[in-house]
Amino acid sequence: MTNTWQDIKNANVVLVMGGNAAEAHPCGFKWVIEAKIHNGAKLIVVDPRFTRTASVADFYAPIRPGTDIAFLSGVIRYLLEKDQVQHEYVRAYTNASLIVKEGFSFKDGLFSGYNAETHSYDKTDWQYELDEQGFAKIDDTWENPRCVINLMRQHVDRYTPEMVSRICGTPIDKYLTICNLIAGTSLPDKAMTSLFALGWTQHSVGSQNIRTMAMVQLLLGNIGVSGGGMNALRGHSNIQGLTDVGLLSNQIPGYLTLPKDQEQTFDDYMKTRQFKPLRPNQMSYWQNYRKFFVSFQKTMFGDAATAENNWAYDLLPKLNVPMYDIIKAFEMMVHGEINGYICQGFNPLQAFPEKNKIRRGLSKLKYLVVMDPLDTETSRFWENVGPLNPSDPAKIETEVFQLPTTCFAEEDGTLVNSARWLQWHWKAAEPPAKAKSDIWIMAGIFHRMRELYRKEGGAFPDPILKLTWNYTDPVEPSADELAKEMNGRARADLKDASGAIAVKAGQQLDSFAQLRDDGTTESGCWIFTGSYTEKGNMMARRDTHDPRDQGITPDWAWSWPANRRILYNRASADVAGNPWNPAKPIIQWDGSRWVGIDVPDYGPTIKPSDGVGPFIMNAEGTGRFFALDQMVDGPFPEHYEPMESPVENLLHPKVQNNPAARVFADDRADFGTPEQFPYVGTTYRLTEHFHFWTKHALINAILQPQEFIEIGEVLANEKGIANNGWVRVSSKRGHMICKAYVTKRIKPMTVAGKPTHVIGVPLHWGFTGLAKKGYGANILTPSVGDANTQTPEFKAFLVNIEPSNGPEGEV
Amino acid sequence: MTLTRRGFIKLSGATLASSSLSAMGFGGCGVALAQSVRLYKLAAAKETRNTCTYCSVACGILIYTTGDDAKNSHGNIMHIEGDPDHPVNRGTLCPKGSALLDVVHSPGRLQVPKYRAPGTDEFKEVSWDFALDRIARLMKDDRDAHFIAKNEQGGTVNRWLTTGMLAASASSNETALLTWKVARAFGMLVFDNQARV
Amino acid sequence: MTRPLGTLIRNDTATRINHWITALCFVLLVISGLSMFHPVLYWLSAFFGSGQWARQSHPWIGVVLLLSYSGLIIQFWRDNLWNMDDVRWMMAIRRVLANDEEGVPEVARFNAGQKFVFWSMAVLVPVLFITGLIIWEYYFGTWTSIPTQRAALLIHSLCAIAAILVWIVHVYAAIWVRGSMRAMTQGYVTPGWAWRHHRKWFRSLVATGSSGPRPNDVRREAGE
Amino acid sequence: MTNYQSQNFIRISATTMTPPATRNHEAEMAKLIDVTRCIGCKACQAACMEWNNLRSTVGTFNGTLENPADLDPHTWTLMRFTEHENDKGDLEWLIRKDGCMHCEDPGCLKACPAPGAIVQYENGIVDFVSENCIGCGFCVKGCPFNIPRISQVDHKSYKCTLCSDRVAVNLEPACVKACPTGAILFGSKQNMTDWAGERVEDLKSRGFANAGLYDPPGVGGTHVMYVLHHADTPSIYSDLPENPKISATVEFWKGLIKPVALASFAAAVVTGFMHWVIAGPNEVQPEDEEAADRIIEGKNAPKSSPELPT
Repeated sequence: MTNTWQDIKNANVVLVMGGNAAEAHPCGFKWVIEAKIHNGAKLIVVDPRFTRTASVADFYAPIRPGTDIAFLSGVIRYLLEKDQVQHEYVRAYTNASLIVKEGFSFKDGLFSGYNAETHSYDKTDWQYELDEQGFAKIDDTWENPRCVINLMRQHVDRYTPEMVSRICGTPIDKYLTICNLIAGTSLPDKAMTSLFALGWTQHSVGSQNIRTMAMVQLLLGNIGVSGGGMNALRGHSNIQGLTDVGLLSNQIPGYLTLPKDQEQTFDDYMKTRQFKPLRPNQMSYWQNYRKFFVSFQKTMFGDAATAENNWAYDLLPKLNVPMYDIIKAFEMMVHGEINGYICQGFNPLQAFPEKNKIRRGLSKLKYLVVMDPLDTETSRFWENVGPLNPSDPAKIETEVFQLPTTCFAEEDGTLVNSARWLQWHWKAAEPPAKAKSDIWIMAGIFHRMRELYRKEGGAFPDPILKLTWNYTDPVEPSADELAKEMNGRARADLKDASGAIAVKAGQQLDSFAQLRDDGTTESGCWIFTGSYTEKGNMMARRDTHDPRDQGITPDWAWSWPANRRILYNRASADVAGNPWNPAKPIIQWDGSRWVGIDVPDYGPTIKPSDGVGPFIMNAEGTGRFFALDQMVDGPFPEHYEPMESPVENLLHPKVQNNPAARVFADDRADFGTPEQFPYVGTTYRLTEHFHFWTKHALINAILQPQEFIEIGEVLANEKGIANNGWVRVSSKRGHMICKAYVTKRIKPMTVAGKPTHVIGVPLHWGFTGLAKKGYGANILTPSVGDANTQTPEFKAFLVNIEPSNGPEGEV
Repeated sequence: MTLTRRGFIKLSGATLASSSLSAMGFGGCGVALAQSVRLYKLAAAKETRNTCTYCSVACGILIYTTGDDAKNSHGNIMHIEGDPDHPVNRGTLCPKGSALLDVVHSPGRLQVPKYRAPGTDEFKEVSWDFALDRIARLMKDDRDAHFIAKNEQGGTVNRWLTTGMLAASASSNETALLTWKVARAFGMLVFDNQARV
Repeated sequence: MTRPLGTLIRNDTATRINHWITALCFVLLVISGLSMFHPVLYWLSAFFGSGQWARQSHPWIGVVLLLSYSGLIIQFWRDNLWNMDDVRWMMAIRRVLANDEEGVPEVARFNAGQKFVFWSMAVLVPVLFITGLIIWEYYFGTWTSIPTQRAALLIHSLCAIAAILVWIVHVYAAIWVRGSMRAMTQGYVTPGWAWRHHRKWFRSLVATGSSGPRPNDVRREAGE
Repeated sequence: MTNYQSQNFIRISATTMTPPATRNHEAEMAKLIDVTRCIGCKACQAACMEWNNLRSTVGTFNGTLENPADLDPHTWTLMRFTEHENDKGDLEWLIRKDGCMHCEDPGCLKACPAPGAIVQYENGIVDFVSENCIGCGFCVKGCPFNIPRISQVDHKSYKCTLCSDRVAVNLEPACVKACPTGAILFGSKQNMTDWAGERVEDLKSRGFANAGLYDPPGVGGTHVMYVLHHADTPSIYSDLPENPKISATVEFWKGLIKPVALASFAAAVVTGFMHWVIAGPNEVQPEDEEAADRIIEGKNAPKSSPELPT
């Protein structure tokens, strides 16, 4: 989220698309209701199903799963055509005026530089034209046809309302009503907020879905302002934190990245991470990358990281592929390339695509370690539970460890919420029986490994032996100590410009601005610097005051970065520093500095006349309509059909799917065709449950006891399926037998002239827990991910459905 | 009549109690009314501030535990409700959050370390030492056998691909940092979290 | 039971047991029923230990009553068949009430008043039983709609009131007509009692040489 | 600290007492359920179960999102869902939180035969006092909203208490606190009515011409009220009664019949007594015995006796 949960109340229009905020985030959704009641906001919901969010919407329109880019590109076209854009904002704060390199082009569904063999692009030409100093060329008059705005206009020109309606199945009148409501927020003092979640990410074009919306928001001047923003409603309590702390294949805490094979030296590594400004005077904050990296390495390896050994650069592993994500991991597993797997609070058998493949993969492991508070299906993947889990234990040679862990109520620590708040929580009771914290278990494994390497030697023991482990209690380091480690401290006296000592050696740092690249500072996660200072644990603060009552509580907990609550808040004021919306200012220029209710996302004393752009992390200082080479599948979003789709791509039949998506051969073989599987399946959560956890909670098991799918009345009649009757839903990859909920809330859509039916598959059931046993939705889903992030395409795939006699017929 | 014997005894007990109150006369009305409202159950419970474990709204919660933390009092979590001070949820909780008590005390909570040997069809309880020693042994053997120090071109890569890890989605940042340190010190790259699913 | 010589059997042992089971049930039902009917009578539930017990016992006693009264019906229905004498008897009710039964049509085993009690109960008991089932929450609470149950409750109450009134008449008649009580406790009446109150019955006994409660040769009687 | 004493009751079932004249100045409280901002998430259901330590059994999918399938002794509130297509052909998903309405004139209390089993506090809460409940189920018949449920285990009647324990210490009910979207509010009845008025205005401005407050006068108003988008047709919200009032059957049964019945019993007894006084017992006279003897003897005499029937 760029903004806070409460800030949603300042919106004039709330667009929920690519998510179902009311069901997945009910308590955050209250601020939508507040916006409606106290700010007269209109709530628009665009979703394949009439959801519980839609039940309180002012306007609802259906959309076929997987066509959001077409819908939103059409919105961009509408805004440009009607000239309902926030002109001043677009000119000053976006890259609309910058000129794109000659070689870049788009034709018949492909951008320039495509290599059909590797399914990837050579992105050299996805750049600006640069002048002699290396700055991007600019044409403020927008007359140059190579201006970003003109290329974008040309790119979206194909997305006429008729085309959008044919692709998305959204009736034209409904679509135009929504365009009109959205366009109303192009006024400087009006804002729209975009609330989305996995409804956008879980597609083979997931990242581009979000980019398209971000482009809409930039056109409307809705980024950085109160009541605006791009608000990704994250799913799990600390998935933001785990991402911030870099628990992803290619990440280092604080959005630094691990080296690749070709970056053999530290200098090679830094070359692509310097982020030299692309326009004069820009902050291009990633220029400080080296400081963050060196400070991180000092945290990891302490004295063993020196200037001489390039800050222990070689102690980090290097990547030979973009990342070893989950889809790749299980692809390796089924091919016998992985021997051991550790699941920490994670249930891949239920959560990952193509469940049968996951089971096959797990069955090939030598050992599986599951750390969890609950009895997960994954830890019992070897059990025979009939058709629900048809394993043969005798043939599975995997050693399985099921380790009981504490839960939230039994430990101290911080979680990062969707709005980037780090909130401290306190232990309320002891864990049951012999359950232990994840920290204790990870430390236990580490100590045993380190002992074995000390005693026996072995492959490259250096990083293990040199890892910093100077905790007061090495067996179970305290959360406080680890939090301080992430904040970082001075390793030597730090002097300011005048030569005075600003921070004494050993003291906690106040800000990442204090980090150095000479080894005198350390920080486990630079974006968290300031969270645990000499003043104490800032994340435990509980002051609820909210200046201006605008949904910013600066002294409640702590928000990264730098306790900033609204990202890009410089863009809430015009070029001269006056708020676009005087009724809801965030920061403004008072003649000598930036003042307001939030920490400026900007140099606090940079004058408006200096021409420094508000998007300080970007090298050109502006928001990007043209994404340069940052996306693997194109600098502009383009509509590609889901990997399994009932229709051909109306825009370019030859390029049906995302051409840059990575698809493994055996996964491709598991894609079904519309002839065999004519209906669109989409998976989702229900508000009564949280993934596969709450089926273990009695109340939730009572509130939603049994697996079912949702099907519209028209298709149900056609198929002879009765409400509450049994059905068999199948995809190329597997099938499930469950109850049918025949509903008016799913209606057939007309796509490319044909009726298209959607079947909704809630995902919460499995073979452990208190609820009735079920298959789990991922028995159906395809193993393919978004081209950029490899997020599985759970939201659009092909299925068939037939009436069934129930589970007895199956056994 | 489906009254079981046990039920009969219970009912008789209740009858005795109520009849002795009402003593043949004008019902038990006056006596019972004085106790008509259930006692407020949180009166002396210990209150701990925490954060809901489910979604990323991160609602503030108040966990109520029995006992006053005295040495001999083993606190039991008996109620969880929303923290009215929390700026986002302001005391509200969704159906998952309102039922947090049932996940804390779920019969599905794991109690002891268990181990399933190859080819068998059951979990057996084991000691922590057995589990962690065995895990370390398996991991070291695998790492030693499959660690890649140099790639085919002779470049230093120092990676271990044959053991992977999935990090949690509800564990704390502090757990996350420690996990990162351990996993990367081993050279692991098959490393992911729940951000995408 | 010993019976003084020369007396007549009014009710044999089985009948008397049957009657008193019915009577006991009825009284218990009245007590428990009234305790649930009007707050000022709630104290009656104390006879059952508590309101809960009174509520719980009431329907079961009702079941027993139904069975028991069915027994009475089987035994008495023929002697309670209505005829023109009963009409005439009713016309002469003032004389009956004045204890002057001379000139009133001779009465067979039962007079019209007794028949009225019998038939009232024969109607009320099954209606009470059926409506009782409908409102028997534990077993049948979900069998019928709530409006049906409300109607059943009302009918049950009205019938119960009627039954109680009939019962009061019955009890008073037993007290008023001396010798009647003994007829139902010890089972016999003197010939004079029979002559006074049930002359026709008396004559039929004498004629067939029966000592009661029914003439000896029923077929002949019926064949007349 | 949380006990209500007798002065706090304004109504007690099956009593003939006059409500206490003291403590007559406590504000009436009310819960306002704004159906138009309810998302049907069931947080209220979960919070109710958690606070009141109630757990029904894990049921099965039943063709709706309503779980459990109905109110039961462990389910004091239940979300009811209706997929309603309006005149324009647009779908409206009407979601209503069902549960005790805490009527000003409670039908359950009127029907209840057990003294003190159902009480109404001066703040308007209608509460069941289980200890006094006899399990007759009359409250079920008395209720115009079909709310109370009799336990198959202890044969007692259960329903929402409006968290009388929380309200007694000046907290809001558990469902109210939990509601994520503020669709359930709690305050004085006056305050809730005023706020409902504002909501209705907002809804009318959004095109719901028939928006309104559901506070049915037939039961004297309720202490649980609804804001409805279509207040003209409450029945589309999962059969919310159009004009609920205590059934005429119940009114008759618990009204006129009671005194009339007692009076008629008394009259019957008195009549009997008076008859006894006036006419006295009907005793067998010696003449009767003699007459009888004569007959018997006649019977035993030669068969020619003319008096005998043949």
